[in-house]
Amino acid sequence: MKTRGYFNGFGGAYIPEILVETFKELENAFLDVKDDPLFWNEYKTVLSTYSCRPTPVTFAENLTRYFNGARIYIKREDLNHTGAHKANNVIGQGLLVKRMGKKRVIAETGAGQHGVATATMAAKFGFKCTIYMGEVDMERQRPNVFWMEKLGAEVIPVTEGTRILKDAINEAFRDWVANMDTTHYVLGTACGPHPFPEMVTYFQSIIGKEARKQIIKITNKLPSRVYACVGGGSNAMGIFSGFFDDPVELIGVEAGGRGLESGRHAARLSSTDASIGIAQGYKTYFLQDSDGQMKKTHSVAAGLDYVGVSPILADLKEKGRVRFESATDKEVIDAMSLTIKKEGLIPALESAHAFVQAFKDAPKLDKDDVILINQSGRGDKDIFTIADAFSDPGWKEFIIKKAKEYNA
Amino acid sequence: MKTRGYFNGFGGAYIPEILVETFKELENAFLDVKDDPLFWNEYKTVLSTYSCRPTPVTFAENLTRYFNGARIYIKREDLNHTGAHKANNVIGQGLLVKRMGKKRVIAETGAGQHGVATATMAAKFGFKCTIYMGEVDMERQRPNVFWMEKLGAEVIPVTEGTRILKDAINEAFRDWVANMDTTHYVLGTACGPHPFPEMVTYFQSIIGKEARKQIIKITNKLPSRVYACVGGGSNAMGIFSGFFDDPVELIGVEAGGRGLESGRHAARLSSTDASIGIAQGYKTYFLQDSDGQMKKTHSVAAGLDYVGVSPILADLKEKGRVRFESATDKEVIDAMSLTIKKEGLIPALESAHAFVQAFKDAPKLDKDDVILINQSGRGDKDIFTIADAFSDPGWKEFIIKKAKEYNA
Amino acid sequence: MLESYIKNRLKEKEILLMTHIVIGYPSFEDSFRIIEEMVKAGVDLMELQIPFSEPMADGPVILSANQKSLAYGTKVAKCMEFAKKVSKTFNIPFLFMSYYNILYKYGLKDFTSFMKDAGIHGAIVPDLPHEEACDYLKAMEACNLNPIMLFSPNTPKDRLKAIASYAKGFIYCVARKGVTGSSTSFSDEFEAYVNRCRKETDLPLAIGFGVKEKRDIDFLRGKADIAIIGTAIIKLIEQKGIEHIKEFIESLTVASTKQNSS
Amino acid sequence: MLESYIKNRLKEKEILLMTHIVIGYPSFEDSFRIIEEMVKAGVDLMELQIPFSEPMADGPVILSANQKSLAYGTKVAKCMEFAKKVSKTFNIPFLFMSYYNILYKYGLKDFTSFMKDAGIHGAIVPDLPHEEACDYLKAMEACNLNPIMLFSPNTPKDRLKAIASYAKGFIYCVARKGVTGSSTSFSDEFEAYVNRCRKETDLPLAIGFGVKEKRDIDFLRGKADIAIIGTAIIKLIEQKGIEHIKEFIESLTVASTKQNSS
Ligand SMILES: Cc1ncc(COP(=O)(O)O)c(C=O)c1O
Ligand SMILES: Cc1ncc(COP(=O)(O)O)c(C=O)c1O
Repeated sequence: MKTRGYFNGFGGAYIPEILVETFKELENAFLDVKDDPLFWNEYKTVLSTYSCRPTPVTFAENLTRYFNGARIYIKREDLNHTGAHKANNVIGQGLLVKRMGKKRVIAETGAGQHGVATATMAAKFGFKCTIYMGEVDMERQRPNVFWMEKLGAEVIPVTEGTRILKDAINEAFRDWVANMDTTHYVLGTACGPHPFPEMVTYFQSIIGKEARKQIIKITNKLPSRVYACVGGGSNAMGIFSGFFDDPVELIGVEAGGRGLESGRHAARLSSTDASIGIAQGYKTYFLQDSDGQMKKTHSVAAGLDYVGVSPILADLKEKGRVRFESATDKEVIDAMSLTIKKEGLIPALESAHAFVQAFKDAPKLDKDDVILINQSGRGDKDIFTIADAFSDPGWKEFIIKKAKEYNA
Repeated sequence: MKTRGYFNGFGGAYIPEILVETFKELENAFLDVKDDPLFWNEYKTVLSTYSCRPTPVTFAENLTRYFNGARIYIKREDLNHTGAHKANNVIGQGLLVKRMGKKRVIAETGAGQHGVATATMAAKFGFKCTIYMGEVDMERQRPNVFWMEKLGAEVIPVTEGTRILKDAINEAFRDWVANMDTTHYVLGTACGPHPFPEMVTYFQSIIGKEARKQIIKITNKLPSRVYACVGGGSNAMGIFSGFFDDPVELIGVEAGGRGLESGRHAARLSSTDASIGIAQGYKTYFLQDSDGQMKKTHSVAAGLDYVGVSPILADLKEKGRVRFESATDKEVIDAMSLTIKKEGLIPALESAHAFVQAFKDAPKLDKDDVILINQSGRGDKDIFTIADAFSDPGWKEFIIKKAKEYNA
Repeated sequence: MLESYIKNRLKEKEILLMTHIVIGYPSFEDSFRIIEEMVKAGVDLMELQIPFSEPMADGPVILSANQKSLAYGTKVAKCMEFAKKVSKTFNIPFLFMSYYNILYKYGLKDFTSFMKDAGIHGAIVPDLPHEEACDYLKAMEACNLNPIMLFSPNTPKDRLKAIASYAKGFIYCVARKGVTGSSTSFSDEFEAYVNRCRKETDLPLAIGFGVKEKRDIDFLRGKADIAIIGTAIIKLIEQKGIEHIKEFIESLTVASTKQNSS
Repeated sequence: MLESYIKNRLKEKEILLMTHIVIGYPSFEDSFRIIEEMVKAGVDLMELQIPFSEPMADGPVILSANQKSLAYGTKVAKCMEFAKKVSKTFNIPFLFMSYYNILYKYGLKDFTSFMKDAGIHGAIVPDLPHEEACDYLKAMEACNLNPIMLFSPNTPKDRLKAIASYAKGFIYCVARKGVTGSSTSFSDEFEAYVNRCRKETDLPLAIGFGVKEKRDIDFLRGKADIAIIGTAIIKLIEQKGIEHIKEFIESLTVASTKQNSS
């Protein structure tokens, strides 16, 4: 590889020897297109004809009034085809796969959004597709499993380890080391070995590029703050990257799960529970024990339920360029509920984390301040989780009835 | 009312006396904005900042290759906020409601899309909201019921009559005659008493306006044919209206259900089973018996499962301007499946009807021909129906397990 | 002539009573018995509703009666024959009530000829505003039948006048917003409404929607000419049985003859 | 020195045998017994895997052994003590095998000092390409330990040479694509791969991944210096028990001493 992809010591490519050539090829393909305006144009064209980029920025008038502070704007990645920002990354990698001449793609998925997006891209581009998904996540994101299968992808349940996102990543790597000649691993977030963090960020940077222009056009100024949830970090990197050179505070919100003190969370940069380590091919802050064994994480949002975090964000945290906060499961359900009722927007559980912190900050800000939240995805996929969170009796009754039909 | 809204004898406003004033007010509000470019601009702005208009036109490259005939393009109404073209109409009516100063909206819904769209609009605009939905439809579109409730709407199951769309319309009217001072009835399709057919068409015409420009820009010519499914007729009127003055064949596809010969369908203009009548406030072709009693209809797609049809379409049918076809439930599932696998697009069951006919015609057309299909909505909402159609074992197992949790 | 029948009758009674049934509910036999009881109890006129699958203006009780009658197999032709029979049997005026599609599908001319032949005096069609009623009005006119037109509390003055110009027999004043069935609070506001109606027509005024007990009729006495009871009687039949009709109706009309009022 | 130990041993045996265990699986006691059996059976060297929660390069059998060992409570410190004990007890060279995070978190210098002290000869770290290995190589060097580097079938010539320049003791040639466990079809192509490796290094070549039976070892004899058996033995223990190890290993190495081969 031409570079090792380090960001002040975070990152790198800790990969088995068998994959070294594959990564070299991938890095080359990426470097080829990275500064090629023609490629970027092709990328934008696909996203604007197949998905609906540019996605709008919506003024949340009712929430603004409700919190009576900063003016709240929302970048609408939920309007992407397949319902999340994940579409950007997969279309980008899909175009690279075509260039590399490979015929099969694999991916891990947590929330299922990246899996659905990859399966969709594979259908469109004519690739074979295998998706690895932790058993726990398959349970909580079942509708997405169904759609991946209907899209022609093989969904392989991962029954090892904690049976969530990180384990799915391991399994995808295990597939890749056997099949790298025909197969590209479409990693879904700004993590993993170089060049993934940089490459995924590059594709997701379209969010920030658009958002910066849009918010200035609408409000005539830069936002005071930009909020994004942080799982692996791709949507956050995507929107933040539009504002790195601006005097804009950037806030990444991690999964606080049952609360930081409970230990049942996935807060890597906003808690003191994580430490620097090397796993899944890269160096970053991990939630690990003193032996270096990865800990169990927890979040109501499958897509944030991850032990590691983008090495670029780890660097930005240490530099103080991005502030990191966490939101608990309960806060998330409340923020989601409020957003649905007040604005008619249904953020994904992942995205709702960003809303939590924005809602905490908004009342303390000036009415002149503009804040921007990245709504990374839509919450349709979360219906089972949300119905459970609300313990919705109508829903339960419906499911019980449906089950009876199936049992009959 | 200034006009009676007749289209060569179809249409009219057969309304109880108590509603006459309300319709006058509504017609006036509509006439006020109809030719006002400022209003249209406001309308477009809301749709482009809250939803993502213009929605793209996507080239279906794989389907084109597969059918080896006309080039197939798809207008992507599925990318609208809330997942269907219904968003256009509700936002338009919502703006009118604001002008009229009313504080509550009611709506009927079949597929649930119009209900979700209305509940969403109500949340955004701060209206109270009640949605009427047939019990049968509540079963088959349960996720949408859940979201309507979370959006703050009251969803009232309609247990009368055939317990589907038409019965929900009756109930909405029953609510309206009691509450018209405070309440606007957001009718969801281009049916019902004047000015609804014209007004809903007006709002949906944004689809055709955009689509005409886009397809000419992309292909340098007009399409040979434009396909849309027909429930009440709003998405069809929306896209067709862009091409009325062009030499373009327009094809509306109705629900063939279990087949026209079975009698279990909702084909009003493409079968000989319907006759002219007056119900639900307007005159059109209805599926009725010789006494004038409305018949039971059937479709796998709740949104097409309706006895009446837009009076404007009835007129266009008689004039021969629009060709009407039907697609059976089975054909619909197959076309949907194929579209998912080939293009990574998930049309709603309703929309998939249009695909069926396009797929029948495409191979017979020239490679030079361009055809355009309106994908009126996305199929996420149909997961329970589709899983059942495929008798998906993984899904069943999941539901049974979920039910056990709830029972415990 | 219906109007003169009513006006004559009003010389004897302060307020007349019009009742309503859904034909074929609970059965044709019962429909006949119900009418018989009503006539015995002194009802002055009756509307016979031909059931329709989409009775948009009706509330849950009448809606359900429509649906059940249809579910038992009621056909329009049979309803017509039934109406003919009762109008020949009982010596009060009968009116049809139905939604426009029933008449439209039957054929307006055939429908009105039949009515004439059967001795049915007029029809109430709640989903047919006069602007859509041209053919209907012509056909009714041709057979010398009474098109009963409707007023509603929010109908403006000019429109009341226009409606009245098409009406014959009497005017059906819808007492309030809403559908049939729920109760109406008869108030000063309501009185003002009736007065507005009076100004625009010389036809007798019938009040329907929510009239359900003696108190309501006492209120209407002196203000309106006819009280219309629909839902209340269907409920009575469903809850207590046909044999209670007479007693109920007599209890309503106690003190309604001129000589008894003082 | 490991390299000379191997080269000396190769004077007596055509091919050496390196076996593998996951420390603490099925238990520490069993781990000890397994080693004992292996040594008795004539195994030439052994890798002791310190279990890691994310063993990315391992297939289902070793993966599960890692996870179970951890689930039983295995800690790194205990693994180190265990390694020290066996290296003091048994007279063959032992190597650590683990993923880089284990060494990194322990502290590279502490880790290598301990190894030296414990008499562990070297380490295999499958997720540490030499470009990321600077600190590790320095620490190993400082303690005079053998960093076992890996070749893979798709490693190009230049890179083989580069890797070899960092390697000591021997080279671990990954036999094929994929993770540990699934079987490898040893073929002409494979032979060409080994020949490519030979050209770039004088170090002994060990072949791992998918070596599982006598046939495989017979194929490797004369081509490679060391055959590595991992998964096959874990399976054997799981299916038949520790008491079958000796018999199995002896069956593999039959005819592997120089004098017996003809
Ligand atoms: C909607 C949504 N938002 C956010 C995330 C978290 O990923 P990332 O941090 O890479 O944006 C996911 C992951 O699945 C997601 O589906
Ligand atoms: C996605 C979708 N398409 C089409 C329809 C049919 O309605 P219309 O014919 O008014 O477009 C519906 C109705 O619910 C719908 O949800």
